[in-house]
Amino acid sequence: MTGEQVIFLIVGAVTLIAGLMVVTVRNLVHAALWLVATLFGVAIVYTLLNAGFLAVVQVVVYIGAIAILFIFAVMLTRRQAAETGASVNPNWLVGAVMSVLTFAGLVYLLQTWSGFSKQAAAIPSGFDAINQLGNALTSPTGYVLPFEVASVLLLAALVGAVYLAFNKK
Amino acid sequence: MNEWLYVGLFFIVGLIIPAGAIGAGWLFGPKKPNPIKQSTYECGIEPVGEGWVQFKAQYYIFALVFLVFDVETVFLFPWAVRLGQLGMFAVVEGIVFILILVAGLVYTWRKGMLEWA
Amino acid sequence: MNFWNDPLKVAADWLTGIFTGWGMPSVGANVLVAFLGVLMLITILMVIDIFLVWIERKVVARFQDRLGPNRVGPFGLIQPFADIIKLMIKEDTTPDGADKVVYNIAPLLSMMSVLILWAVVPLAPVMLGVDLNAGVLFIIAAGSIGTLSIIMAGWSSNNKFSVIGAFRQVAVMVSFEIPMLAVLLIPTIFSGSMGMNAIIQSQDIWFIFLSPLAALIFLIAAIAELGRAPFDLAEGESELVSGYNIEYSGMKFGMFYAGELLHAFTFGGFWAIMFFGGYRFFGLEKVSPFLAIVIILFKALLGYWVIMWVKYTVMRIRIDQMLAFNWKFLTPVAFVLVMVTALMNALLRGAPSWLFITGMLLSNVIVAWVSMEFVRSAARQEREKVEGLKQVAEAHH
Amino acid sequence: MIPLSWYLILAAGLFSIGLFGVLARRNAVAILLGVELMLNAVNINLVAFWRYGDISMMAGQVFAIIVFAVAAAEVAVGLALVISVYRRRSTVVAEDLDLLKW
Repeated sequence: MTGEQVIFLIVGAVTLIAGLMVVTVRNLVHAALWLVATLFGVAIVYTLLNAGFLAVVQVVVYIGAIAILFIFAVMLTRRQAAETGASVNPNWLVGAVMSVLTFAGLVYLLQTWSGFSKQAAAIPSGFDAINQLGNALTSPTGYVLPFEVASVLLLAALVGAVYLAFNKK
Repeated sequence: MNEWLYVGLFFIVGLIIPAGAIGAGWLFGPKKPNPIKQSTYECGIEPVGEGWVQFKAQYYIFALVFLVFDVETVFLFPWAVRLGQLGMFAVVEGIVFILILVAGLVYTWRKGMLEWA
Repeated sequence: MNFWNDPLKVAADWLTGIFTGWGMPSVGANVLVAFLGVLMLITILMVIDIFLVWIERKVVARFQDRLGPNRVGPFGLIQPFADIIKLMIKEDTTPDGADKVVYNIAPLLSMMSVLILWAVVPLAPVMLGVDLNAGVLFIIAAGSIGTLSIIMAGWSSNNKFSVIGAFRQVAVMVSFEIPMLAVLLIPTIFSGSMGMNAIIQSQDIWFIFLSPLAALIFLIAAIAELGRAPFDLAEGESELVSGYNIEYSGMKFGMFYAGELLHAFTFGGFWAIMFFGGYRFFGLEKVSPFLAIVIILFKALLGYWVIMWVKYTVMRIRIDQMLAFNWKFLTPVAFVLVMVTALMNALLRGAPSWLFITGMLLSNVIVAWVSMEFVRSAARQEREKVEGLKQVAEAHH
Repeated sequence: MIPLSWYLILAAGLFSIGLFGVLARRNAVAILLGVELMLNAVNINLVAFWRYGDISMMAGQVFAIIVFAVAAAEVAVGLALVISVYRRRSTVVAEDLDLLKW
């Protein structure tokens, strides 16, 4: 077992445990903080996949913005500090069975695929992922349209969210 | 060897050293708790009600606008890296992107959401 | 290669030799050497941090026409050590009803978010730290962790003031991250890379001469990010009795305090890297890495001094003024500047360097002037409105 | 080195955990947290396929970036909906929002 594999196993286990805590913890601020731990684990997985830029973006966008928005929303939608009532609905058992089945089904489907235990090719020397990404996002033959549409999507989200949440009547 | 390994070392050492300092403080400091010392500090007045107050909706608006701008500005970095090798097309593309972004800011501004009301 | 020209490599080779001599696998030895290097750097940073306390107190004393610490040791140099001993032997209290785990993790994260910034700081041409190709964004990522630590500290303390302080601070920090991100695009555009070392290497002309407005916006955003005066309303001694860290005592408070000082110094360093050529100074950095380190630390101290100068000169402003200043002035100006810079960069490509500098400088001046005109007309309208109200009020009397 | 299967299993696990959160939690904010986990699982897959496929094809990374944008938009609108509902009915429990059932 190589060092990289050990790191992956530790990080993967921590990520999954933190993910479980997100969906089971009662206190929602704690759930949001566990979400931060999960997302950080995912960022480390990106670095293992040699996608450093995405790892940094993951921290900036998810931990720096989305997690904070979640904590703000929790603070805003709460009467008492203590949560009242059950944290899961009566159908939680069905949900658990469904998700276990989903996991089993996904793994079964994947392991029938021939490329399942593929090994990564070495990265060619001088390969600059950010440069390539910039090229892909800006060249007319690349992904210009998704790039611009993403900006429109975010504009729509901003307008919609501002209108929805804070329409003064 | 992955360069991120070194960054990971910084994370680990960056946690160990402050933890050591705090541990030393815990070791040398006195530990004589009493109820008054442990009540929350509100300038000497008895704390009233809960500590976890419900807070102003305005904070959420700023976090919301920030989220959208954050994501979009991060997208601009690969564009900025490539800009030196690209022609006018890419520049115009980036400017269109930023203008769409600024349109959101203008909307929020005109709706009066940027006021601390 | 001798010690004078590349001390880090010589030391690393020497240590690796020793460790492999003990029968360690070479990968393990490399990791161990890297670990020791990081440990050394962070220890040195903590020592610098201790002296920053002294520098800060001396400088503020000069600004306020006082002497500052001068009793313990020559020039009061031993004073910070006395402070540390005091912090260490203080009782570490935890308020009732605090969320213990989160409460204890927050100061660690706060300090860590500052220390990891030094992973990407190039100290000399041969001491690059980690030359990440996403170095610029790494600053923002570390800042996100700092923001999170403030929320954690404020929320877990079970205190109204700390919650209000934390949320104010976070609202301010995230708001000013936008203009900071936007102006960080400008060195990226000029150098065609997000790596710190590439940015320094491409500064044959310091970027401050190409884009002084960007440097100014970066400084303002950095001060807000640090939560220092005039943007220190989270601490607001008179209203919030120190804000998010109110319930912390002893060494945990010390971590927040030391983190803030080191953070300011670090941002002085980043200001130097982005706009003042980092470790470069008329080729002196090529003489020896030691000289390069002295240069970058000196520049960082200069940046730190500017931040202190602002802190002790300008008074605190209200949160609404501050957020309005950010969203209605700084952010639009920063984005307009990015657009203009991208356009000018494309237009002036291949032009002689004097033309490039003049063009960039001129576009900066024009952007600054136009935005000041906007502010002036907005202020005029505001004043007329107030005057009109006054006249109405007088007519009533 | 790490085979592709490990990443895929990690992603599948994270996706299932997110699915459980979406199906089982009562609080609407917690449901959105579950959706975040699912989106992250998708992103791990996208980046893993980029790394293990043709590395000069940036589609995987571009898709991952678009997913970031979609996640941000989803959180912005989703939480705004939750807050809007909270202001009208002062509840964030998903089951209580059953006006459309009648």
